[in-house]
Formats: sequence, C-alpha cells, structure tokens
Amino acid sequence: MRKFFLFSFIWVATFISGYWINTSWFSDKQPAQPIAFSHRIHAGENGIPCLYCHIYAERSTAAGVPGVQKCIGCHQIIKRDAPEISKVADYWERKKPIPWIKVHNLPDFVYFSHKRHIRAGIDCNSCHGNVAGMDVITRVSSLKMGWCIDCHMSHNVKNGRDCWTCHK
Amino acid sequence: MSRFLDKLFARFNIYREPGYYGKYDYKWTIVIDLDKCDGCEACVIACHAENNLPIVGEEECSKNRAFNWIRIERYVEGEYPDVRVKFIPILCQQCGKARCEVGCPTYATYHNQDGLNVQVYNRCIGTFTCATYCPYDVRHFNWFSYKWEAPLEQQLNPDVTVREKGVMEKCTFCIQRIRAGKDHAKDEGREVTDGDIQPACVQTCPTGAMTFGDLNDPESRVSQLAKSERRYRLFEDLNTDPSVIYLKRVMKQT
Amino acid sequence: MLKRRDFLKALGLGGVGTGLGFMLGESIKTPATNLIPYVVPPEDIVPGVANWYSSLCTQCNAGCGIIVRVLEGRAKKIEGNPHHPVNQGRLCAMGQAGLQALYNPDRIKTPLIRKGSRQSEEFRAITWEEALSVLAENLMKLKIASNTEKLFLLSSVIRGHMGHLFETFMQNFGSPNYIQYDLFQHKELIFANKVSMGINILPHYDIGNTNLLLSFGADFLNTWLSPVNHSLGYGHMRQGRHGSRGRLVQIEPRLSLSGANADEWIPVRPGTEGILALGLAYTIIEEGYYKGQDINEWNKILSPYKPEIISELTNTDNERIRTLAREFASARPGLAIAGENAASYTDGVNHIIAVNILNHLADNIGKTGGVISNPEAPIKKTQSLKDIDALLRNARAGEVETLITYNTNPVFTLPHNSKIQEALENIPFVVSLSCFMDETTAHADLILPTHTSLEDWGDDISEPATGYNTATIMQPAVSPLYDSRNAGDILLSTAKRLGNRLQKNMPWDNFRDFFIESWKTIYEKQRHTYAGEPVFEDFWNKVLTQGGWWDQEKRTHQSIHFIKDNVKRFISSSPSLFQGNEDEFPFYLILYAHSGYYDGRHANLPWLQEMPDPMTSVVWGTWIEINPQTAGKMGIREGDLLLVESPYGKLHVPAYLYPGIRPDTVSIPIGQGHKTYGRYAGNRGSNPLDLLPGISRHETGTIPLNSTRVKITKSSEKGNLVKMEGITKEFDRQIVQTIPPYERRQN
Amino acid sequence: MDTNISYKEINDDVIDAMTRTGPLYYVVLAIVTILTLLLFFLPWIYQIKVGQGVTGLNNPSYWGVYLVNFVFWVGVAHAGTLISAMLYITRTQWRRSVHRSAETMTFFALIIAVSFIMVHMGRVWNFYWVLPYPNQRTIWTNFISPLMFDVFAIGTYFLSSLIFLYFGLIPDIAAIRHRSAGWRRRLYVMLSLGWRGTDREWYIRDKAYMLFSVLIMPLVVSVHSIVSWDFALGIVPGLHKTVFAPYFVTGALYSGFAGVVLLISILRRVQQSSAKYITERHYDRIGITLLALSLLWSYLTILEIVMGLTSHSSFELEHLRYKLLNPGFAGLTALMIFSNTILPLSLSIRKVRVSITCQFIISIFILTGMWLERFLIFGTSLPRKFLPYAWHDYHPGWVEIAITAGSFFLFILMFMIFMKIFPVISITEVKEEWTDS
Repeated sequence: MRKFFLFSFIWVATFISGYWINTSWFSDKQPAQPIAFSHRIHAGENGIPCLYCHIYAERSTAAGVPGVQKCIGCHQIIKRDAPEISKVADYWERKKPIPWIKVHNLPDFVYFSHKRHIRAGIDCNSCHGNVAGMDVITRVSSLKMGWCIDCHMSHNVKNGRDCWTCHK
Repeated sequence: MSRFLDKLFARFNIYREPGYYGKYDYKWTIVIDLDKCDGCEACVIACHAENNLPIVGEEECSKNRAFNWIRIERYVEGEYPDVRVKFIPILCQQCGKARCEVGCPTYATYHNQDGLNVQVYNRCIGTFTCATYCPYDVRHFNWFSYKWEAPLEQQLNPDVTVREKGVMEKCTFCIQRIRAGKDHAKDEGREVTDGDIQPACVQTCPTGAMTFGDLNDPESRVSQLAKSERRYRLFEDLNTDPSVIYLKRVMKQT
Repeated sequence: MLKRRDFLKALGLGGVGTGLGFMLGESIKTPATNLIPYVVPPEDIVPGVANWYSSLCTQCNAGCGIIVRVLEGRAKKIEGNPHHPVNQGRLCAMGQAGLQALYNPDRIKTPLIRKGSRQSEEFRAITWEEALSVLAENLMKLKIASNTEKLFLLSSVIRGHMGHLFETFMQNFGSPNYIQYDLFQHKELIFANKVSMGINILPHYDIGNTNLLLSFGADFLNTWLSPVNHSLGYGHMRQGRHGSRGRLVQIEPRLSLSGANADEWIPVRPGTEGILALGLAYTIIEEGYYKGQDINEWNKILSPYKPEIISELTNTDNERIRTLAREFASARPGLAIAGENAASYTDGVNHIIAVNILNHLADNIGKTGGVISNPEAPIKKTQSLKDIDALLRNARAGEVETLITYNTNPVFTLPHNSKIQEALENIPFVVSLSCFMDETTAHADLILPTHTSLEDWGDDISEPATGYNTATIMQPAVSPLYDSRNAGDILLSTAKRLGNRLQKNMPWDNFRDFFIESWKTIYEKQRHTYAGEPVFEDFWNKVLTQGGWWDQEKRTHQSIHFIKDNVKRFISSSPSLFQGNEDEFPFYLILYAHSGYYDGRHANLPWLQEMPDPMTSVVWGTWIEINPQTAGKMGIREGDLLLVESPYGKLHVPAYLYPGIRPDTVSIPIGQGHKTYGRYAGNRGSNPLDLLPGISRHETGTIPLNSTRVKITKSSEKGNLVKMEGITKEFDRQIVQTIPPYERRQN
Repeated sequence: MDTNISYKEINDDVIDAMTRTGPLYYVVLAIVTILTLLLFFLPWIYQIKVGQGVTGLNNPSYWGVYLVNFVFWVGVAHAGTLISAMLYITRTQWRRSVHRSAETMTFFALIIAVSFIMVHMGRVWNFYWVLPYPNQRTIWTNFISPLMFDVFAIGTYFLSSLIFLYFGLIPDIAAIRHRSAGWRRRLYVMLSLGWRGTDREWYIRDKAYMLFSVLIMPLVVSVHSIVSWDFALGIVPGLHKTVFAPYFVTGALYSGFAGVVLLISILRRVQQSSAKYITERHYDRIGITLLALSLLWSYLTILEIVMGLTSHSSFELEHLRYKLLNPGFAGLTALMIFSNTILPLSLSIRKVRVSITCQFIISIFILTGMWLERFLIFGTSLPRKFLPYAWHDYHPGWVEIAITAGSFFLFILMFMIFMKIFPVISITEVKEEWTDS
C-alpha cells in the first residue's frame, strides 16, 4: 500500500514538472521572429513613439504592423550592411511582406478596439508591458477573459461586465 | 420586522427580475407599421448579408432548419374570391421579461443595459431551453458547422462571429451596428442621436415600414410612432414585455 | 527499501508524468499565426475600418443606386444609396443578394474554348491573347469575305455607354445586327405609351401621392419596372400623408404580392383586363365625370363596353364596376397602371392602351399622383432596331456566321418550340461574353469571362426615372477576383486587332478611357444647363462619390396630350386569345416573374434560392398554384407531382394549394429549371416557358407569356415541395391585428 | 420464508451466484456489450462529430426523444428510493429481498439519465459550464433556471442513492470477504472498511441507515417535480400546467415500480438462488401498489386533459386537437391509455397479481405506456406553439432511435456486471428475516 502512494506521488510530481518545463521554456510568450527586430533599440534608445509605426492604433480596432516600406524608409541609409537589416532589404527587393509571428493573439469572437482603449487614456505599456525595454517581444499579460474583467472592474468601465461589450 | 424582510427580498427580487438594473441606458425598439409592410422579404436577405447566416440547402430546409433571424409570416383568411392576406415580420422581440433568460442554465442569454436580450455564442452549450420557452419561435440552432463554399466566405462580416455547431443564435438588433454607432458617437464626443443607428433590416425596408430608435428618449421617431392608437405588441397577455411594437394594419373587417 | 524493479517502474511512471504534463501545456497554447503587414500600405485602406463605394445595382433593369461596404478589399454589404432619387437609400431582396454574384463559386475564371464537338461539354482553358486572336481571326475572315452583316451581336438591355460602344463597334464593323433581348423588356408598355400618349420613354407613375390606385395585373411592389421606388411610393400612399390613406384595388386573375396588399382584389377572367378598363371608362363617360369636348365621340367608341355587357365576359358583377368607376373618377388624383400580367397576353398592347384611355378619361395624365412624363435622359438610349425573331430567322436561314452574346440567356428565356437551340446549332461560331456557365454559354464555342457589376466600370439611366434626370455610375468596389475583363475592353482589343476603320474610330485602349471621355462630352454639352463644377475632374469626383448625376430638383417637362385617333385601332371587344381549345385544355396558364430569380438570372444565388417565396413560402424549387376547390374536385393534395401539358410542351411540377387564384386558372413562377447554371441552380425545378408557343407578337416582337391553356393530370410519384410555412390560419390569436379604415372608425 | 435454511447455506448461495458464471453469462455479456457500443456510443460519437443535425429535431420542436428518455430513466430510478427508504421506515417485511436490486436499478437508471442530458446537449464538451465552479471569468450559472435546479436535484439524488446502496452493502461484503480470493478479496477487503460485525458497528449502521432513509424521503418527491418544472416553467401551451409536478412524480413512481417488477422477475429466472427469496407474497404487495399508482396516474392524466379543454385558450385547444385527433398521435394516445389504465385494472384480481408472468407482461406494457406518455407530452406540445406559421411536425431520426435502444442494453450491461461483483440479494436482510420468522 505504501508503494502505491509513493508511485502516485512520483507521477503527480513529474506531471507538474513536465507542465512547468513546457510553460517556462517552450512557451509561446516569446516566439522567434523572422527578423530579430529589437524594440529596445527603436523605442527605447532612439525613443521612436509607438504610433509612428503602429499607425492604425488610434483609428481602428487593429493596431497594425508597419509595412516593409516604413522599415526601408530609415534603413536604406542607417546601417544598411547589418545582417538583420540586409534581410529587410532582401524582403524589400522581393516585394514580399515580412511574415511576423503574432505574439498578442486574441480569438476571433473577441471585439477589442485599440482606438477605444487609447482614447480612454490607457497607455500601451499597461497591456503590452515595458516594450521599450524588450529585445524580443514577450507577452506580459495572459490576455484571458479574467485579466480583461479585472481591468474593467478596477476602472469601473460603464457596461464593463456586459458580454456584448467584448464578444462579437 | 417587515421592513427587514422587504429589504431582504428586495435584494432577491432584483436578482430575480431579468434585466437586474432599475433603468436601461437605451431601450432599443423597432416599430413595424403593418399597414406599410408588403411582405417583400428584402429585410430577410439584408439580415443574411449582415449577420453571416449560413445557407442550409434544400434537404435541411425541408426539416425547417433554415436560418431566418427575421421571417415574414403570412396569414390567409377567407376562401376564394374574398381572400385576405396579412403579412407580419417576426424577429426576436428582445423581451423585457424574457422567457428564455429564465430558462438558460449557463447564463448564455440575459438582458443588458441596452434593453437587448443578449445571446452569447461562446457560453451556449445547446440545451435548447431558450428556444423551447420562446413563444415567438425566433431562436435558431446551429445543427451543423456550416460551410461557405470557395469565394463566398470572403463576404463574411468580420464584426459578427461565425457560429460553430451546437450554438443557439437569434436576432441581435444588429449589435455590431449599434456598437459601431456608439463608437462613432463617442469619437465625435456626442450622444447617440435618433436615426444614427439602424439595423440592416430597418435600413433596407423599401416601404419604410420599420423604424428603429431609443424608446427612452421621448423625441425619437420611435417614441412618436409608439403613441399611435394603432399600436399593439405581439402576445401582450403573455407578459413578456417585447421591444418590438407593431402598428395595426388598416383593413376592412368581414 | 526500493527494489530495482520498483525503481524502474518509478522511472517509467516519471517519464509518462512529464510527457503528459508537457502535452497538457502544449495543448492549451493557441496555435501560432502570422501577422502579415503590407509591403507598401495603400493610403485609403485602414484595416478594421470600412470604406463605402457608391455604385449601380444591376440585378434588374430598374437602375437603383447602391453603396458597397468594402473592408480591406472585400465587399461585405450592399445598401441603397441614400442620395439616389430612385431608391432613396432602400433596396429590394435581389439588390441585397448582388454580393453573391460577385463571390459565386461557379464563376467562369479563365477564357474557355470548346474541345471537340458541340455535344461534348468539355472546354479547354486558354489565355486571353489566344482567345482574342481566335475571335479576331474569325471576324477578319468575315471582313475579307465582305459579308460583315453576317456578324450578330446579342446583348441584354443596356442603356449606358456600354450600349454606345457596342453600337459604334457594329457600325464600324459594318453589321446592322445589334440586337437587345431580355425576357422583361416592357416593349409593349413603351409601344402602347408611344401610340396613345406620344412619349417614347416610360412615364413616372406617381404612386406616392395617389388616392386610388387601380393595378391591372401589375405586381408593382415585387418585380414590375422599379419595385423599390414603387414600394417607397406605396409606403407614402398608405401612411405617409397625415389623415389620408390611399386605396389599392388589384385586378388580376392570380393574386400577386401587390394584390395581397390591396384593399380589394377583383379576380377578373384572364385576358379581359382591358375590357374591364374600358367598362370603367364607359361608366365615367356615362355618369358625366369626363368634361372634355369629344365626349360623344368617346361615347360612340366605348358604347359596346356597357358594364352589363362586359360583366359576364370579365366575370365581375356590374354593380361593382359602376361603384369602382365612380370612386376612381372622384378620387382626385387616381391612377391606373397596366403591369406585366396584362402586357403578357397575346394582345397585351390593347390592354395597356385601354388602361391609358381610363387614365385619360379620369384626367390623371400629367397630374401629381397620376402619370407624369419624365425628362429626356442625359445618355442617349441605344435602340435595337431588330428583335430576337430576326436573329432566329437569319440563323435558321444560315445567314449568321458569328454570334456574340453578352449578359443574356435566350436559350433559357425562349420557349423550346421557338427552336432557339436548332438556330444556335446552325451558327458556325458562337462567342459568349458571360460570368456564369448558363444555357446559352454552354452552347458557345468561345467563352470570354466578364466582370460582375461590383468589379467593373459602367453606367445606367434609371427607367422609369422619377421625374429627375438621373444617371447612375457603376465603379469597381473590389479588384477583380479572377482573370475576367470588361466586355468593352474585349471589343476594343478585338477592334485594335481588326485594324483600319475599326481602330481609327475606336482609339481608346480600354473601356475606362472611353467611359470617361464620353462623360466629358456630356459634361461639356450640359454644363450650361446645370450648375456643375468648373473643372471636369472636380465634377467627376463629385459624381463618383455621390454615385451618379441627377438634378437637385424635378425638371419641368413637356405635358402629355392624348392622341385619340390612333387609339381606335387597338380597342378590341374580345378577350385575349389563348392557344389550345377549351375542353381539352381546361386551365388558363399564367406565368409570372419570381421575386427572387426574376427571369432565371438569379437562380444561382443561394440566398435567393433559400428566400421563402412571399406568397407560397416555397424554397429551392418550382411549384404550380392551383385553387383549393378545383384541387379538391380533382383529388389533388398539396405536394403531389402534377403533369402539366400544353399543346406545345409537358412539365412535372409539385402542386401548391393557393386560395388566391381563379378556379379556371393555374400559374407557375419563372426562374427555375436550369440545366447548367452552377451548383445552386443546376437541374432544379422546371422551366414553365417550355409550355409556350414560339410565336412572337408582330408589333413588338416579344414572346407573350400568358398565351396558352394547359391540362393537369396527377402523376404517380410524390413531388418534393419544400415550404417553410406551417399553417397560415390565425385561429383568432390576434397575431396580425387589424383596424377598420378611417371613415368607418367614427361609427 | 421456510426456516430450515442455515446462515451458512445463505452465504454459500449468494457467493455461488456471484462466482460461478456459466458460459451462457459470458455469451450474453458479449452480445450486450457489442449492442451497447453499436447502438449507444457509436451514434452518439457520430452525433458529436457531425452535429445535432443528424437527429430528427427541427425548429419549433427542439426537445425530442432524448428528453423523453431522460425523464423516463429518472422516473424508473424513483422506485429504488421508494422501496428501500419508505418501506424501511414502515418496517414492511416484503422489501427485504427486493430492496438491493431496486437500489441498483435507481443508481444505473440515474447514470443513464445523466448520460441522456449529455447526449441531448449541443456542445457536450462544455457541459461543465452548468456546474457553478469558481472560474477566472467570474461567470456564474443562472440560478433561476429550472435546469440548474435539475443539476442540484439529480446530483444529490445520485450521491444519496450511491451512499444508501453502499451502506446496505458493507455488512454483505464483510460477510463474503474471507470466502473469496484474488482480486475479489482485495476489493472486498477495501470496500468493507474493516467491518467486524461488533454490536457497536451494527448499532451505528442501523441508526445511519434509518437517518438516511428519512433524509432520502423528500428526494422521491422533489427530484421528479423539478424535472417536470423544466417543462412547466416555460409558457409552451402543452407544458405550462401546474399539475405537472404531482403528475410526473406519480408517473415516476408508477414506471419505477413496473421497472422493479420487471427486474426481479428476470432475476428470478436467471438466478435460481434468488428465486427462493422472492416469493408470491412480494408480487402480491407490489401488485397492489402498482394498481394504486395506476389509478392515481389515470386521474391526473384526465385532470391534465380536462384543464386543457376548459381553458378556452386557442393555444391549449389546438395542442389537444393535435394530440388527440391527429391520426399519428391518436393511436399512440390510445395505446398509452390502454397500457397505463385499462390493463393494470386486471391487477385487482389476486390470481393475476400473484402470477409472475402476468405481472411481467403488465409491467412491460406500463413501461412502454409511460415512455409514450412522455413522448406525447413533448412530441405534441412543441410542434404546436403560439405562431401557427412556425408549426412543424417532429419525427425522430435513426440516431435517436438507436441511442434509445442502446440505453436499454447499457442498463442490462451495467446490471449484469453488478450482479457478478456484488450480491444482488442482501444477505443481512435475509438473515434478519430468517431470525424474525
């Protein structure tokens, strides 16, 4: 009987450790991008404002990712020969868009409007974390419903708990 | 002692009263003038275009599983030659005291501050209770996960979820258009004015039989129409407090 | 302590544990998706925010203006153009379903050429250069052999500049045979109005301001002329004016959708609508409502139409005719309209002229709430001098070398015994410019896919206009989905290939240049009359954003005067002729346009196939409407498959018991029965046009739809009638509550 | 009870019944498992994979054969509590050898009833949203919904019948603990919780048993009235009646008793040992209760129909016309009336009551009658709701029929497995009866 409890304890322990390994090392919080673009250099050191690249954030539900044309705009002159930037130039010659991997991925049935949140005075960092300090974009918040509800409750948003506010 | 009991039950009564809040922000209402409605079904197709309603095919239609969030019901009186035909568009009445809100076990349908009967597709697990309790038969069930062939899916409206199998759905008074109207009004820093927001069926009705508006604001077109002496509501005696007001049809009685 | 065997077991369990833990972590993750940006972001597209482009609805010939919601390059919703004078922001069911023509899965994607003989159905995909060179080489052969008049161009009714392009192409090519053919061309109405009122464009029937509307077989709310504008008028007539409510009386053998909304339905015997109208006219004269000088002449003309004489013929009691005539004459303004059902008899023109006489005698012409003439359209309308009969005769005689068809489907809309298929067999080379593989395109040797209306340039004048001088512009809302081209581009590139005269007179290299240039000429010509923008570019942008070009207020237009003398020729006292003798074929056959499929062109749109028919709620099929009493006598139950025979054809159709039809009449909707028209319309239902005789009328050259009698026999199998209605009785549950009319409410 | 059976002989009888399994048992077991798989699980998985569209349900009539089965199986489950709890309190003698099989029938019928809730659900993979567990989304279930009452009621009923069954089993398992070997022994040792049979243990068990049967008493009434409120709380014309709660409870007890009769008759045929302990006296008593319940049920049915007739509302009258005059349903209604009211009247004759085959046939008729009664309630009221334009008939599809048949085989399968693991006749009860007489 004692052996039985021992085995079950081992099994549970290894199960939890397996789960922990997955979430910490193989997590999708920090996917590898085709080009190692560093927000720290752009937004941190050079202080480029978020809305310079993500231009649609204030006008539409989607924030939008800058086109290759915007990258080439600067990088035709600045550090053309750096290995990562030559990759950008290569995409520009082939007129192919850069296939970025989505880090903050909301399901289809969610209606999340960047415009409404920015115009309500929510700063980008409160959801995306200190992007200016990140070399590789990592998802700081869970983007799960509980997280949204807490924020809505703390800011006591009008109709914040109404399902049709966020569900399509 | 009775005051204490009232306070106790008051809390419980609020909870029991569907809508849970004293007063709504808006009381969205549709007034349908049956004397103008000519049964042309433009609203039915506009609803299909706006809300990603699937096509079920002939065999499923024979089992009465077609998706018409709004349908035109036709009642024929009398034999040839004095035949009298009457049309009435039937859509979800967004009832104030809705029977479906009582029935749903997983809180997938409830009454929100807009005076609308919310149907949350994610939360629904398909126990059919709401559709059985609904006296107006306006709820439709996704019997299968329906497909849109090749380029037809490019027409799907991104503001409305495409429902998977096992989920109940119904007319939402085009919540995506209400939300876009409120969003637009908030951008311009003003309140939502009457006529700003129109569901797809009201917008396309060729005879102008349908009017949409907020019953709370007395100057709105809907409030004026609601004062007409021809006004009535469907199955008033069932005490479901529907938000769709019909205006009687002018017809010679036999 | 732990034995080796237990240690190994523990190790195995541990391995399984970690593996499962890892799997759990993996399964919760949402699958990684890409975020593809633009290479060069276009300036007018904001992802998530929709753009609205104004355009033209081509689902029927009314010419309403639409606005199309386009989100990231995909058309999502069509709505009426709020500024457009015809439909004022509203749209009918067919208009809403325009999107499914754009995104239809059965569209032809590349040019096709026939492989093997005409019977085999296979086609081979070829490139555009190859296809155009085949066409040009064939036409070059014609030019060299100098029998250029052997080229026939058959298109649908085109009123915009595309018609001009087709005309210039045919003139420069040297062939007079440009034919426009559609099932519902209202040619009888135009001819009758020209004869009786001397106007050659359709007048505006002002339904909105009339007090009593007599509709002789006009399904004006559903498919006749401009349904959305009529519906707007109907809504205004009923409840638009405070205190006064217009009345509608429908006079037709089969209760249509408009009849269902009427205050009274007079089930007149088929073919006698005109005679009833003349009876009413006679009563107006007799009771002295008509003040004109030529009263005795009218008295003489109309004398054989005393209500007592015609009441038996039209199967309506004469007292009702008298009271109706009195109401109509005293309803200032009243309006009488003769619709598709009245025009579809063999002598349809007589019926329309009779109604025009009634309008004239009741003094409704030129008054608001009556018949108002429309101003001259800004774009000159292309008149096709010949009609489909000419094509058939020439083809049978072997006179036709090459036939180019565009956007029309005569094989489906012409009856079998008009021998259209044999005619097409005779034509050595048939080219079809079309988006879908319909029956006519299936007969073609070369198929060139054209754009649908939402990805193409073009324009149209709305007929009947509403008193405004309207022209609507069609601009592409989305970039073309497939390798299709504008019909004008095809003709222009063949013109270039054919060289000399054609190339000289058609210098434009694509349809858009021709289109803008022709608008520039209109702009130059008309600039002094309307307060337009000084520069053409500003004018052009305003027109594109607004969706068309129309006057701000109604133009004054010449008054209509009634020509009495050439009307006498068209007054006949006998009812319309129906083929097939009385006793062998007991039932009159009435055909009508279905509110969804129109003349069969929209049968491949799934929304319209699944739209319950307003009067019978039948979906995905054809049905025959039969009076419940006659069905009872013949032992027919709902859904039984009936064999419908006319002297010219046979049809298997399920029965629908319809109380709103005369006992001696049956009616079948047009639109179904396609052989090859995509997955939604292919071999579904049956085409009632096959029952009709092939003869066409001499004045207008169109095929009369209500011109035969039929015999009904029950066939053995069970028909599949799919209908969405349960039981249409109300069991006094106060569902549709009614209130008596205003004047009866006081007592 | 003839008194020359010794304790040892009772124990041996029961153990033999469990351990000695002839080849016939295995053959029947194999057939039943295949049939259950083929008729119950495969069509269900097919329905989950493809969607609910494979059934015959359509727009107005959403609740069909699955709900009928759910109510039917909860009804059949009710007799278990009645016999074991109510009759234990009234110290009736004849329940001793019958109550264990009744309790197992309750337990298995409830399992099948819950599985029918799962089968009828559209998205069964989210069924746990019905349970009010705290979640990060801070969404609770809708506590004013009758289906939420169902979740609590059937949950408590399920647990209480399990515990009640287990309490009765402990002394039996202890009695046969040392006579078995291998895995049976290890199982019985664990399950008997170290029962030594001391007076103190007997005293606590009897007190607990009594307490439980008193506690379980309200369940007999509350569970099935809540199940009837699922339908009565809506305003559907045929279902919206106040008589539904007593009507369903009577129907439940009635079909439950018929189920028990069926079960013990089959048990007597299959296991010779149990034939000795279930005698005519038991059949006589059960026959009388069946007769009483059938009369009560008939009265309530007539009451329901009369309420509809005198209601002057066109909704009720149309529903009744559809139920009684429609050719399809009139036959079913007649069959229901015959098998539930007219046939059981023959139970008033003692000779009929005592003969096992008669009771067996009558209870089969009663069970089909009760199934039909529930089918007529949903099958005729939902297609004839308020708007005549939306009326459509309902015909069950093949998936529904297969799963219904499969559920009976599932019940037989579970019962056969239980028969071989635990004693179906309660040894302690039989010994007490032996000592009393």
